[in-house]
Amino acid sequence: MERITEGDQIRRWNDHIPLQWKYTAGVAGERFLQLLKQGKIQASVCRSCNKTYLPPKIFCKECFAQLSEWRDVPSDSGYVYSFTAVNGEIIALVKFDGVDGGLLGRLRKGREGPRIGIKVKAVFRRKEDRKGALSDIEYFERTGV
Amino acid sequence: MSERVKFFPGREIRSRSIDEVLASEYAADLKYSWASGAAMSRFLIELKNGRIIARKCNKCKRILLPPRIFCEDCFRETDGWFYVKDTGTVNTYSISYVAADASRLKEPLFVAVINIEGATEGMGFLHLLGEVSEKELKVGMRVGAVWKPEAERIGSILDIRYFKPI
Amino acid sequence: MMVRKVCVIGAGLTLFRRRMLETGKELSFEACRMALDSAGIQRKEVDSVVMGSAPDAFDGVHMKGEYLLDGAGGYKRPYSRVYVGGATGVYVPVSAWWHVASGMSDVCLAVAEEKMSPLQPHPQYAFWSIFDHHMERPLGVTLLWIFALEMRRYMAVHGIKEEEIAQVSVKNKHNAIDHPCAQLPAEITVEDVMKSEPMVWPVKRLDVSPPSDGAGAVILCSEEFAKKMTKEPIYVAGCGWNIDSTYWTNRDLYYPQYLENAAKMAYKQAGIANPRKEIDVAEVYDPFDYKELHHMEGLQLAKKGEAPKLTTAGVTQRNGELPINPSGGLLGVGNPIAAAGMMKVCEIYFQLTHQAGKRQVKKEVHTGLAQAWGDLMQYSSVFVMRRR
Amino acid sequence: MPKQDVAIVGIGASRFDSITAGLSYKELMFEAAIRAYADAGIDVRYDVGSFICCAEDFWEGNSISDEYMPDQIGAKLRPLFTVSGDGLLGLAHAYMHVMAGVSDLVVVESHSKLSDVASKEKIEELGYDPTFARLPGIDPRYLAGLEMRRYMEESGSTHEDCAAVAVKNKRNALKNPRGVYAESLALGDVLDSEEIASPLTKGEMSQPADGSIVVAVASAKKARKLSDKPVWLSGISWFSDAPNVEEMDLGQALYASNSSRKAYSMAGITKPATQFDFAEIDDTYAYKELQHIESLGLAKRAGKFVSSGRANPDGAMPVNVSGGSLGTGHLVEASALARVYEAVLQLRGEAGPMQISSHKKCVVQSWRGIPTQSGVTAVLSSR
Repeated sequence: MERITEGDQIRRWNDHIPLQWKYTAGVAGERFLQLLKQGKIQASVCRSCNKTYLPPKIFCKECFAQLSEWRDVPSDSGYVYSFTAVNGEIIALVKFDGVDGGLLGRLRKGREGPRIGIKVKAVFRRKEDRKGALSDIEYFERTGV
Repeated sequence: MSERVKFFPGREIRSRSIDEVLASEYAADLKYSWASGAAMSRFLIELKNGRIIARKCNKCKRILLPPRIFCEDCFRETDGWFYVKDTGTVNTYSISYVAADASRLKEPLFVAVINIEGATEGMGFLHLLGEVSEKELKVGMRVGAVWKPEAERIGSILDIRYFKPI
Repeated sequence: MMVRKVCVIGAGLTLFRRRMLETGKELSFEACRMALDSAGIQRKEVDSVVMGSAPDAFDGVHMKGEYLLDGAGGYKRPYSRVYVGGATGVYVPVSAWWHVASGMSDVCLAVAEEKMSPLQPHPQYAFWSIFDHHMERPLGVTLLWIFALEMRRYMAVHGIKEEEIAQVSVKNKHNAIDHPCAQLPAEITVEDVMKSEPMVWPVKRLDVSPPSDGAGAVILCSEEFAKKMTKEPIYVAGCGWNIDSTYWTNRDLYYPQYLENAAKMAYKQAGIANPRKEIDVAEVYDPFDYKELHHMEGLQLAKKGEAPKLTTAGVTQRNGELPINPSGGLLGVGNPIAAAGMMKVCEIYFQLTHQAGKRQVKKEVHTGLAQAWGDLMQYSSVFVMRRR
Repeated sequence: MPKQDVAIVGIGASRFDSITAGLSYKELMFEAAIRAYADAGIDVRYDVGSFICCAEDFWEGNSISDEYMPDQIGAKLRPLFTVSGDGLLGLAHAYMHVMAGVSDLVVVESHSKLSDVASKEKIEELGYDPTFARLPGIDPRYLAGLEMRRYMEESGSTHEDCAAVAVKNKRNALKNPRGVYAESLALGDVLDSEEIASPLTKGEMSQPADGSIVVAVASAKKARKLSDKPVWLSGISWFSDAPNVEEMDLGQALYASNSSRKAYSMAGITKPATQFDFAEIDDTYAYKELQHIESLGLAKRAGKFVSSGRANPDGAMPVNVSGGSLGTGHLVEASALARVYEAVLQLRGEAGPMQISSHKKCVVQSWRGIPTQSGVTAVLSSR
């Protein structure tokens, strides 16, 4: 049986695969991001399944209908579904009342530590700094108590 | 498509309107360090020595190149090492005017599958051809390895600079 | 053991284009929705979903099958992605076939997607990383090289001329004029192909199909279910697949033995003894023009080296005795890798159900075949459908 | 009596290690394959009608990585395909191949050569939706942190309960020759280890390993001819929930509850908590084992269940006697087939120092890892 028995006979081949992509956001994503740039959050709605999608979809994942109805999601109606401290920041999955789905973002540290369920609002970047990307929401912060 | 269908979804983004839609750019430089294993480690070491080595299977009597520790036909371990020559014949060839990213090359590259002498008939590997003109190229022509100087060899398939007609 | 008969009851296809706004999820959704509409069923009737897509490097998402799943209709379903390189598109319905034949599902949605355009600077770049990291990548290898090497070998062994091969491109791009999803339909001549820009000799610009974005889908189901939906179900008659050694430089590239094996597997299941007589129409994988000829031979639709002669004689034209690629093939309709094979499966379904409109072949068709090819010149999948 | 249509008739595993520097991935696969074929007593070049590999391109470092699979498992010029999924999904396809008459003998292979991959976290990041869920500069395992916290909130399991899983599995692995990460730890060692994505600590995360597993699957008729100890695959099913992080139910493993429902119904399992003798299930992260125990119906309050010792090898429902991924290493797509391998050894009574006394029937379950909600459940039994 052929096996390497001496350490200096072992070889490795080192190489890399440099890859670059340019992603479009899609029909629903394009519309969502253009609105986000204006400081608005919109979700798409499937009436027959009573589903509201955020980030929005052009299709209902349940009944597979094409969706064309949209609704505003107030940017101060969020709550923390879960959060984690990672790389010195707090990342939260923020959900909104009556919406399936939610948005991922950074949670600004307050005086008290975060908890599941606390109410939060989206804080947008200055208009001139927005790029039409999820990062146009600079962070979420706690509203009231 | 079906004649019953009149509408076909999909919105083309034309070159002139490419900046009208949002797009995010992302780069990933994925790094790997592949263990060469028993067969390829020895092969690379021998390339550095200026030699090409193969494995033989005592059951089907084939001399396998590139070398592997298994015979894929007999499905058993191969039995030993076997030096083959650094000459061969062109099994097939082509002339490349484009690089891997589809950009045009300044000078075309000549590439060929070379059946190596000493290995079982039809066994060989892909490599470049040099010191040859387009007109001379033909299937079946004999070629030999042009090695890099010993000091420049690192244990790589590129320790052979290219194959040239002999 | 219960091995059930399986039918195809619907098909859908998006446009094939170089660059699209839709995400891969959205393209998949569009194709699935069209297939469901075509079958006249709802997503809730689908028991399982098979997705097919080729390398993750195109879409630019790791585990892209998982990413695509809601668009592909896989939410809250048994869902899986299969991939066999370029052969994937025809492999997806093969996989759906065994979902139904085994009794695991009654209705299975098979969808194939490829979004090649995200990869910069060119989708071709992904192909560098399909090659062996020790032996081939250091040489700066491109996919075009190995096609050119295979084409050259095929020409050398049989004494075939570039002009004979170019006829395939002329025929397929012409056929594609009647395909509403086609990306590169054209009226060209053999001379145009010969004069087009050399890429990797003997491969020239017009010998090659274009990179593309797109998706396609078909619905497979049990015979019982199909009979509820339609009076004339189309049956899956045979499925075959086969892989050759990865050591492609150890094989003689002039003939695809793996395809012969895959075809024989499918023909055995379909009870086809003489494919040349019994197959009425075929969609043969044609990412390059010579591949159509190469594959006709592997499929036993032509003897070794005989496919160019059949092409010259007009046998493979839409009104010919054995129409090959009436859709326009990859050369005319476009080549979003996995979706391209699915386009072929859709075309055979439309031909067998007389829905192909201007593309409908002249002869009466009962049995049709779709084939795709992939990996390092080593894989083929074959899907045979039949009208009762 | 459970269904006896399809059985596992041979298993083989390569060595497992954090680095297998002397072997290429092909050689690792070959090592597992020759052992499996010897175990099954078959000549792969004549007897096997279908081959299935389970792999993902970026873990392999090869685009269209299926092209590199055939030679070293005996599949040259044979029907082989690759499923983008874990080894248990490969087993589900093998089941269908037998039932659809593709072949009466099918081979499934899956492997990990993670020591070849130098950009693991970058690859994990690439798994996320490029527009909405890739967070530059943030460890891609953020999702595991989100999920663990949500799971603890909803289930009442404590961080100590999660850490107890890591302690148990690493201890179990001490008896396993494949126990790459076997250790005798205290709860505090796990809780005080580096925090990766709070509350998740490094000690609660399975660490990468290399290894290949090959499994031979046969029809009932063929199985009885080949083997005195066939292991029946009496139920198997797979299921995917939401692929978008934003829509995921992070509190429970719906893929596990849904796939197990179908697998159990195929196998005639109505009371999983009492009908199984043991379980080999996904424990990529310690809290995942708890979540899976609950979703598979093995216990209602998994935290207490594990902390009180009921999941120990001598407990009421031993879970991951092999040491799981926490003890034997995470083999990416092959982790699930490693669970199958260990379960088959137990069911045959060949688990050596790991052998438990009751070993007739078990559940094996997989999860595809972040950022997915996809998994497979199978029921295996020795009679």
